Amino acid sequence: MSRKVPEERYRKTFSYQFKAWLEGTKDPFLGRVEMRRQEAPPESKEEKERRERDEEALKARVYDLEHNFEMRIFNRLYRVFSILFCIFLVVMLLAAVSDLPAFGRGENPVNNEVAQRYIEEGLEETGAVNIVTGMILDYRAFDTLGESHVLFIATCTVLILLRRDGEEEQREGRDNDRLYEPKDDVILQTAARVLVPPILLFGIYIILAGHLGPGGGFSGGAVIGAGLILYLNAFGFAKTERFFTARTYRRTSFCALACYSLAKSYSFYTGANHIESVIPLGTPGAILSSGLILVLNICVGVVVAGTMYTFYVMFRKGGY
Amino acid sequence: MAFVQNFPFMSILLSLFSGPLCSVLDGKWARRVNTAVIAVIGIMSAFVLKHVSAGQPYVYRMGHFSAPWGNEIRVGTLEAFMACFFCAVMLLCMLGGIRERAAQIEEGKQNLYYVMVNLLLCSLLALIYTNDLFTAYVFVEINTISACGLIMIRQTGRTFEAATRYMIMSLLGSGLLLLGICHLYAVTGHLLMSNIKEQVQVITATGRYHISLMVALGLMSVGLAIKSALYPFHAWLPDAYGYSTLSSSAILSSLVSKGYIFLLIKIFYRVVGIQAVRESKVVNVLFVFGIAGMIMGSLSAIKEENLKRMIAYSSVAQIGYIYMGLGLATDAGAIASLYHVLSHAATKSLLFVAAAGLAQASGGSDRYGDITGAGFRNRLAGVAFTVGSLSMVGMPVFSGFISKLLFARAAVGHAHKMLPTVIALAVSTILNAVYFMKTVIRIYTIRPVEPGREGENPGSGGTGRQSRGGIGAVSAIEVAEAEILPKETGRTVRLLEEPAKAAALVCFILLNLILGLNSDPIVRLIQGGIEMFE
Amino acid sequence: MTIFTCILLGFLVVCAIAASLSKKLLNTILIFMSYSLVMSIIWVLLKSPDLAITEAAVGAGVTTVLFLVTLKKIDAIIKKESAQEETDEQEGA
Amino acid sequence: MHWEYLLNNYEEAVAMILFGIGFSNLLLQKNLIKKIIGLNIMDTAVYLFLALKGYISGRKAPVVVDGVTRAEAYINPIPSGLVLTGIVVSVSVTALMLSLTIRLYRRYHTLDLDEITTRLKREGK
Repeated sequence: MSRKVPEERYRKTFSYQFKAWLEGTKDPFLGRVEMRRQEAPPESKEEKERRERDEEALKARVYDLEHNFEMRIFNRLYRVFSILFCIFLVVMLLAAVSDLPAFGRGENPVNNEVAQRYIEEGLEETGAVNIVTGMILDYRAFDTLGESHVLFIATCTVLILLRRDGEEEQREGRDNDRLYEPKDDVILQTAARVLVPPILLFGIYIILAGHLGPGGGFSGGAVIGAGLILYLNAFGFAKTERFFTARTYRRTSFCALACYSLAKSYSFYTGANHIESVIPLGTPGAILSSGLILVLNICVGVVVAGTMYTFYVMFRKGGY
Repeated sequence: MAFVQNFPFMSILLSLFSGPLCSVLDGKWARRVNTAVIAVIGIMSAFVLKHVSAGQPYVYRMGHFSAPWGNEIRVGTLEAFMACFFCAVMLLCMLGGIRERAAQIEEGKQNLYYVMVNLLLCSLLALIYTNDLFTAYVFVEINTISACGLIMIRQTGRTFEAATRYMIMSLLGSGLLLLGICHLYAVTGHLLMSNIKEQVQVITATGRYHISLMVALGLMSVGLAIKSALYPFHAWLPDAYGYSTLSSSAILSSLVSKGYIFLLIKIFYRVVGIQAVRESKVVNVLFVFGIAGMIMGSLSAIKEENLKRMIAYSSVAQIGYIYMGLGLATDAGAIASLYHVLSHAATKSLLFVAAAGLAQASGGSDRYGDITGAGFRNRLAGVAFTVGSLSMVGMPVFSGFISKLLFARAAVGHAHKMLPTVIALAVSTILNAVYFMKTVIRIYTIRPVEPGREGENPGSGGTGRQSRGGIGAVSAIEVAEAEILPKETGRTVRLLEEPAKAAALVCFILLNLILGLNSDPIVRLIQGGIEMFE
Repeated sequence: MTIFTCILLGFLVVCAIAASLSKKLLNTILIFMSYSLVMSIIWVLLKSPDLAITEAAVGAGVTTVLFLVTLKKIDAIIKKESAQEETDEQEGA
Repeated sequence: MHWEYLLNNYEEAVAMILFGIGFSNLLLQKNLIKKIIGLNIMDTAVYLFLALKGYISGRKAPVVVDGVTRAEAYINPIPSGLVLTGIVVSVSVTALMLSLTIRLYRRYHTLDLDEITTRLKREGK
C-alpha cells in the first residue's frame, strides 16, 4: 500500500530529482554552482587598437624574413647546425651503446662489490628492508641531502617569480584566478570528500613504510601534495588557508630541513671521526626501526608535500 | 683525526643550513647571517689550507661507510685554496652591491636573495671538495638554479628573458653531463672518482669499451663547457650579466662558471686521467672553441655600447682563454687556466663594481655616451676601473699579465698548438686593449658641451619597473619613467659616500696587486695541488 | 614479457614524437602524461617499484597539474582575435 | 665498431633515441612549453638508461623478502636510488621553468623567445 506524499515533498526527494535530471527537464545543480562569466576583462578601444598595432608591427619585424636578410640567414644556419648536432649526438650515443656491456646480465661491470655489499649487508648495517631507501638515506646520504635542498631552492625561485606582495597585486591575482574557474562545484566536492582522506592516508602510509617496502619520503610527499591540491580545487582557498598558509609552509619546511641537516651532520661527524653512533637500529621489519631513516623520510615527506602544494598555489594565485 | 679536518664538511653543512635559515628571517637579519657565514667559511678554509699544505691531502668520508660504499669529500691544497679565495671574492662582491640590492630587489624578497647566495656558496664548496660524480651532478643543479635566482631577482623583462635563455642552455648542459656520468658508470660500475680512475686504467689496459669511455668524456666536457658559456653557447651571458643586480653580475661572472671549470679539471685529472684525455680528440674541440671565443668575444665587446654588457662580452673572451689552456692538455696549461680562473675572478668582479660606481656618477646610466668624464666624478671607481682594464689587457704588475705569461709559457714547445695559441694570445690582447683603453680614455675625458643632447633622456637606467599592460603600456611607462628621472647626467660621488663599496674596491685592487706581484707562491701552490690530484 | 616491453618502448618513442609534433599545447601535455604513465609501467617491469610510485605521483600527477595550470594562466589573459591562426597554433586549449 | 651489437642493447638504444628527441625539442622548438616538455623527455630518457643498467633478468626488486640477503637474488639497487634523486631534480627544474614562462607571458603575451628578444631590442632603443 502506497502512501500519498504531498507534491512539494515529493519534488524534494532524490528520486524525483534524478528522474528530472534523466529526462533533461531540470538540472539539479543549476544555480548552486557559482561560475564567473567566461570572458576577458574589458579593454578600451584605443588600448586595443594600440595593442593590435604594436603586435602587427612587431610581427612584421620578427617574421619579415624577406627583408631581414641577416635574420633569415641566422635562422637557417641555426636550424641546420642544431639538426646536424642532434643527429651527430644520437649517432654517437648509439655507437656508445653498441659498445656497452649487454643488457640484463649479472656479470656486467655495474654489478660489482658495491651493489653486492648494499644487498648483502644493507639489512644489517642500515636496518632498512627496502635496500634502495637504505642506500639513498644512509650509504649515499650526502646526495639526498643535496637533493632535498634542490627542491627547497626551486620553491624559493618560484616564490621570487610568482609571489605577489602588495595589496593591489594580490587582489589582481585573486581576480585572475577566478576567471574560468567554477566555485562550489558539487560533483568535484562530493568526489573530493570521498577521495581526499584515502589519498592523504595512502601518502602517510607510503612515507612511514618507506624503509619496509617500496616508497619513501619523496613519493609519499608527492601523493600528499596531490591530495592537498585536490582538496584546494574542490573547496577553494578560504578553506585551505585556515590550516595552510605561507607562514606554515616556511616554518614546517625550515624545521624539516634543519632537522634533516642536523641528523645528517651528526651521522657524518660520528662516521668520519670513527665515533660509535648511539642511535639504535631496531629490529628490521618493525615500523620503529632502521635508525634515522624513518625520521629522515618524514622530514623529506613534509618538505615535498609543502613544496608541491606551494608550487600549485603560486602558479594559481601568487600568494596564500 | 685532527679537528681541523672536519672544517670542509662543516663549511658545506653550515652554508647548506644557512639557506633555509635565511628564508625564515627578514631581509636585514638574512644579510647579517649571510655575511657571517661567508666570513666564517673563509676563515675555516684558511685553517684547512694551513693544515693541508703542511701535510698530505686527505679523504673525509661522509657517513659510516668508507671508500666505494659511501660518499666522500677530498681535501688537498688546491681545493682549500680555491674555497678560501671564492669566499673572499664572494664577500667582497656582496659588500660592493649593498646599495644596488636595496634599490633593485623588492622589499619582501630580500631574504630570498640571501637564500640563493648561501646555497650558491654551498654548491661551489661541494663542487670543489666532492670526490663523487653523482654528488657533483646534484650540486651542479643547485648551482644552476641558484644562479638563475640571482639573475632574475631584479624583476624586469630583460632579466626574465636572460634567465630563461640561461636555464635552457644550462639544462642542455646538465643533461649531457648526467648522460656522460651514466655512461661512465655503466662501464666502470663506480661513482667515486678514485675508484673510477682505477677501473678506467684496467679498461684501457684491456682495450674494451673504448668508444663508450670517449663518448662519456666528450659528453661531460661538452656539457660543462656549455654550462660555463664557452663561445658558441654564450648567447645568454651578456643579458644575464648586463641587467642583473650588481652583486649578482659580479658573483655570476667571477664564481659560478668557475665552479664548473674546476669540476672539469677534476674530471680530467682525477676521473679519466690526463693521459687518456690527451690522447682523445675532445681537448682539441675545447681548444678550437676556446680560441674562437677569445676572438669573437672581444669583437662583440668592441661593438657594444653599454658598459656592463661590454664587460660581460669580455667574460666570454676570458672563458675562451681558460678553455684554450685546458685544451693544451698539459700540466702547464692546466696551471695557467687555474691561475686565470683566479685572476679573472678578482678582476672581473672589480670591473663590475667599478662600472657601477661610474654609472652612479653618471645619473645611473652606463651607456657609453653618458660615462664621459665619470672618472673625475667618482675618483676611486675611476682608478679601480683603470686597474681592472690594465689587468685584463695584460699590463705587468697586475694579475692578468701573469696569466698571459703562463699561457704563453705553456704553449711553448707544444707540438701542434704552439703557433695558434701564441697568435690568438697576441690578437686577443690587441683587441682587449682596443675596447678597454677606449673606455678608460672615455672616462677620463672632460665632456664637451653638446647642446643637442640636453633634451634626450639619459637611457633607461634606474629601477626597472614591472608593468602588466600590453606592449603599448610598457613603452608608455618607460617613456614616463624616463621623464620622471632627474635630468642630472652627472654628479660627484664622494669617496666615503658608500664605505662598503669603497672598501670592496680597495680590497679588489689589493687582491689584483697581490696576484700580480706575488705570483710565484700561488703558482707553486697550484702546481702542488695538481700533483696531489694524481 | 619481452614483447610487452618492446611494445611499451615503441609507445614511448611514438609519444615523444607526437608530443613534439602536435599543434595544440593541451594535446602535447596529455600525450606527455601518458608518456609518464607508460614510463611508470616500464619501471615496474624493470623491478624498481620505488621509481614506479614516484613517477606515477610526480611525472603523471603533479607535473601534469602544473603544466595544466600554466596553460590556464597563459590562456586566461586576453585572446587575440586579429591573429587567430597564430593563436591557435601557439596556444591550443 | 659493431652496429649489430645494438640488438643486444635495443632498450638502451631506445633510451638514447628518446634523449635525442628531447634534446632536439629543447634546442629547436620555438614554443617555451614545448621546450619544457622536451626537457622532461630528455631527463626521463637518461633515467630510463640508468635504470636499464641496473636491471638483471630473472631477479627480484631490491626489497628483502624472507630474510634472503644473497646478492644473486636481487637487482642492482644503485641506479634506482640515483634515478629517485634525479626525478626530484627534474620536477624542481620544471616548476622553475614553468613559472618563468608564466612571468614572460604575463609581460609579453607570447611564448616565442625570439619574438621576446626582438621586442626587447626595440624597447631598448
